[in-house]
Amino acid sequence: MTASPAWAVVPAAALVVVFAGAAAALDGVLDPAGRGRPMSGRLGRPLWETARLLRQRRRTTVAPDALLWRAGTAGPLVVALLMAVVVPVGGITVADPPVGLVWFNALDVALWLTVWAAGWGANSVYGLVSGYRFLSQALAYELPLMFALTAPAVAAGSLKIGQIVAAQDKTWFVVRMPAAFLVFLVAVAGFSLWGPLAYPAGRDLAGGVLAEPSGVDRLVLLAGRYALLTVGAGMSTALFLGGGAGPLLPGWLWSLLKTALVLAGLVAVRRAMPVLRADRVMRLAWLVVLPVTLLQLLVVSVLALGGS
Amino acid sequence: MVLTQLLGRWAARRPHVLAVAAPGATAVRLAVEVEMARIGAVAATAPSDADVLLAVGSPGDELRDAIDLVWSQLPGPRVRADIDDPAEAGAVLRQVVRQLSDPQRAAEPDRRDEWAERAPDTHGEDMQMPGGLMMADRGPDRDALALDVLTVPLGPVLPDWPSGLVMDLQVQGDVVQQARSRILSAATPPRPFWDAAGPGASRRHAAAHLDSLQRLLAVAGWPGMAWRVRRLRDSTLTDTPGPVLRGHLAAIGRRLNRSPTLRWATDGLGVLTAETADRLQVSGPAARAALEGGDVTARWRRWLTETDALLAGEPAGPGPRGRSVPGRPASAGLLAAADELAIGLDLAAARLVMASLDPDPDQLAAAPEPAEARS
Amino acid sequence: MLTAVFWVLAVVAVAAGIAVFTVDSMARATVALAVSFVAVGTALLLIDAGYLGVITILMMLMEMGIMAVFMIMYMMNPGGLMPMSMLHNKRGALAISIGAFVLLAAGALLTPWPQRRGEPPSDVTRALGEAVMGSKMLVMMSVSAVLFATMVSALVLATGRGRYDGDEAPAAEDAGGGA
Amino acid sequence: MNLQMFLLLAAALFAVGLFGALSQQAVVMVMMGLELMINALVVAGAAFWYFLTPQAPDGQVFVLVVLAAMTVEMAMGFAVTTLLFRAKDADMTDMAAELRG
Repeated sequence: MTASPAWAVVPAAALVVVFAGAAAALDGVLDPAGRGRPMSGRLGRPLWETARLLRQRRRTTVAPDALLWRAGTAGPLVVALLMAVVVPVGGITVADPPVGLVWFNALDVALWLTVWAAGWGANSVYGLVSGYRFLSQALAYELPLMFALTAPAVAAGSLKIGQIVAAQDKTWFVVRMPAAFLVFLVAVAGFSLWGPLAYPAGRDLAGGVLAEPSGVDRLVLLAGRYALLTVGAGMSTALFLGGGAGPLLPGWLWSLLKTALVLAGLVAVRRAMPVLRADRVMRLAWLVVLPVTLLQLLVVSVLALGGS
Repeated sequence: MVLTQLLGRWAARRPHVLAVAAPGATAVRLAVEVEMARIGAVAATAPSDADVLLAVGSPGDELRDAIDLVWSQLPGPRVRADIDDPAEAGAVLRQVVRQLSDPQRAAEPDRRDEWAERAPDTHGEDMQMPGGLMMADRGPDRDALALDVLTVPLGPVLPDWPSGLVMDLQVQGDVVQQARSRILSAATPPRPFWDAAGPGASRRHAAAHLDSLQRLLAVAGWPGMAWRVRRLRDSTLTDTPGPVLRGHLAAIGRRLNRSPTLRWATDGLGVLTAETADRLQVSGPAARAALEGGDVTARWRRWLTETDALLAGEPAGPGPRGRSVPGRPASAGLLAAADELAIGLDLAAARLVMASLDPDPDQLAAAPEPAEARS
Repeated sequence: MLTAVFWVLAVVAVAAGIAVFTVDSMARATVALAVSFVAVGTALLLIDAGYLGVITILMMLMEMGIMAVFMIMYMMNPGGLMPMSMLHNKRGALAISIGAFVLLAAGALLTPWPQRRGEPPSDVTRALGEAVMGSKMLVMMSVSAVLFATMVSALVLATGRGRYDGDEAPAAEDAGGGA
Repeated sequence: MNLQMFLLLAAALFAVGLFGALSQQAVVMVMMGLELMINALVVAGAAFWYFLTPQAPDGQVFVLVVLAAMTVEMAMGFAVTTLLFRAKDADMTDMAAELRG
């Protein structure tokens, strides 16, 4: 794994933005409301929305905490870009620190405060409630996520993402730890406020964290959601799907292909089911998912001991 | 300049429309929804999300004030229009979108959020609160912590919410402690759209159930499915043959019944027992569902079954919401039940319960309001 | 270069720390404390303590998230809409803490610290992991026992009525939803 | 960078935390002061490890233990606050003083 010079953050960020835009376009294509309309109109949805939001004014509310509000709305996008720093594309990565996996984890925890602040700052009931919805949902998915992240680290014997990818040269980790892979994807949906875990951005609360921001603020928040999905998909490729491993094609292309595939799956899942309330998610997470993830970790550890 | 025009054109390709319907404007609302789908407009989730504000039907004074307040909250560029005739929905919407793409709109002279800056009236000689806001009061709760109680009105402007309904809630965090619902009046006493009698009544009642179902699915956060049901509702009101409709309905029913996540969201929620239904004079599908478990799941299943029977040609009952007696429309009992069942639930669950009972505002705004509700 | 980065982080950490006690709003105080921890965690990254730095950031952000819940539950005026001071005995506290700083700083600067012995191992995190799982296993076991005891006693203290006694405890599992 | 710089940072954080812990009324705010003081310990511990005995892992282990202590402090703090709040409706230290005896 080659670490890149500092300017590599620019193409990395551009890649995230392109993929996030593609995810938004795919979401437009899958939306049944667009059925019967020309494909160009459906594919262009991210463009129309961006134009709309760029033209729109930013608004204020009664006695907002403007500082926390603006920082919170920008937060998800910033977090996604910081996460992207350690996500490898083929053999290339912006940085491959020895604790890359913990870096990823710490950043997803950073979303706890930013999403909460985005809800809190607007000083509206919907925002406030949605901020707390996110925290309660995060309490449900975070611990399983941590153990799901631990599994590949244990199997590879390293917290360095480059080494985790390298350890999958024989078998991809998804074969050895399917449960961890699944939990990871669900958690990605969770911290991206996406699909069945879009509870903090629920329509029943007029959009939740999205209830108050408009214009550029809204654009940044929406882009942040898609960017988080993208980075999550990229990370799942590196941790569980062998990174750039694959025949014929160059490694970076394999990485991008796998990422696109996972991302498409994440986008599609939104159409397949309703949103889950946090109390239900909490019960499932602590009573079922957490034991399963721990069991998975045990299996992986035993395998790792046997292998060494 | 070219860029502004391009932005304007692009922005108007997918306008976000906030349609606020008055009670009694169901026919106009349905026409607006059809036209919005035709031009590719999206239903806005909140004032912050909207480019266009449509006042649908003829709202009474209080609802008119609410619409004015919402108008001041639209970020802009923004357009506002009134629609009171189903036939003109298409023309109005197209005109509105033309106005929206006008670059002049974007240059609305430096509008400020007056609504956010003005201090609401403070009552009497209470302490002057910052921004004119009241501090939260405290009250007992289930964990004996006496936390802050907030008084929050849900509605009248909320996505997938019965027209003109206001549910005044007292919440601690997001747990409802008290709920009291009322319907804002319309300018003219409305004729309930769904309560048709005569030859077309079965179709009309089936469409009423489908309208309720699409609202429930939207509240449950399943917009794609809600969209399918909405389409089915609209074709039910046309002369599409019954067997075709039943085929679509069966497909939808299979998806819903097989969705563990939907079952999970609605099972055991908001149980309306037969006794309570009796006491509150609830009849119709909600009362019949009370015999099958009485939870939200039982109610949406009941809608599916009864819609299918109605489409198969079964004669229509007294009304989609049940039997109304003079002075007490069927929806009055549903509204009372929603208030009772909401207590102790979080906001999301309370909204699901309301959607699963789905009182018809047309009926309620038509009825003379009881004297005590005025005080 | 690194030194300059360190000083910037140090100033941010201390300034955010001071902000915790000077801003009106509890929400901002919580976030300020989080910022202080993030700055300290980043400073640790400068001295090869990668794992410690990142884990500090991780744990403290999580803690501040939880803190946000409690703060709004219990505090009057968490948003700081009413300007008010929550200080008491400000002057005494200020004197004591300035005294403490002078003492500690003098100690830090004047003590003849011993020379550095050896270089950090090439993989610091691995060394830490091996220590925790090997020579320092006992420490970690006692820490985990303490953590477990804390969890139990915190629950016992915070729960008003027993979960399993008396009239059916209403919906124990929706504690999160009802925050 | 050298040890003295890190220790200065630690001293400053400790002093700020001490000020908070001594001057604040709300229990939650006092806890924030304690957190800041522990934060200072983290800085000092890591600095001692890196600048004095980088070979031995003890310094790092110490910091880990401190972090664990911080969590314990927080958890117990919240539990006690909840208890106080329910029992006496107090979230201020002055009011809690009456609970003695």
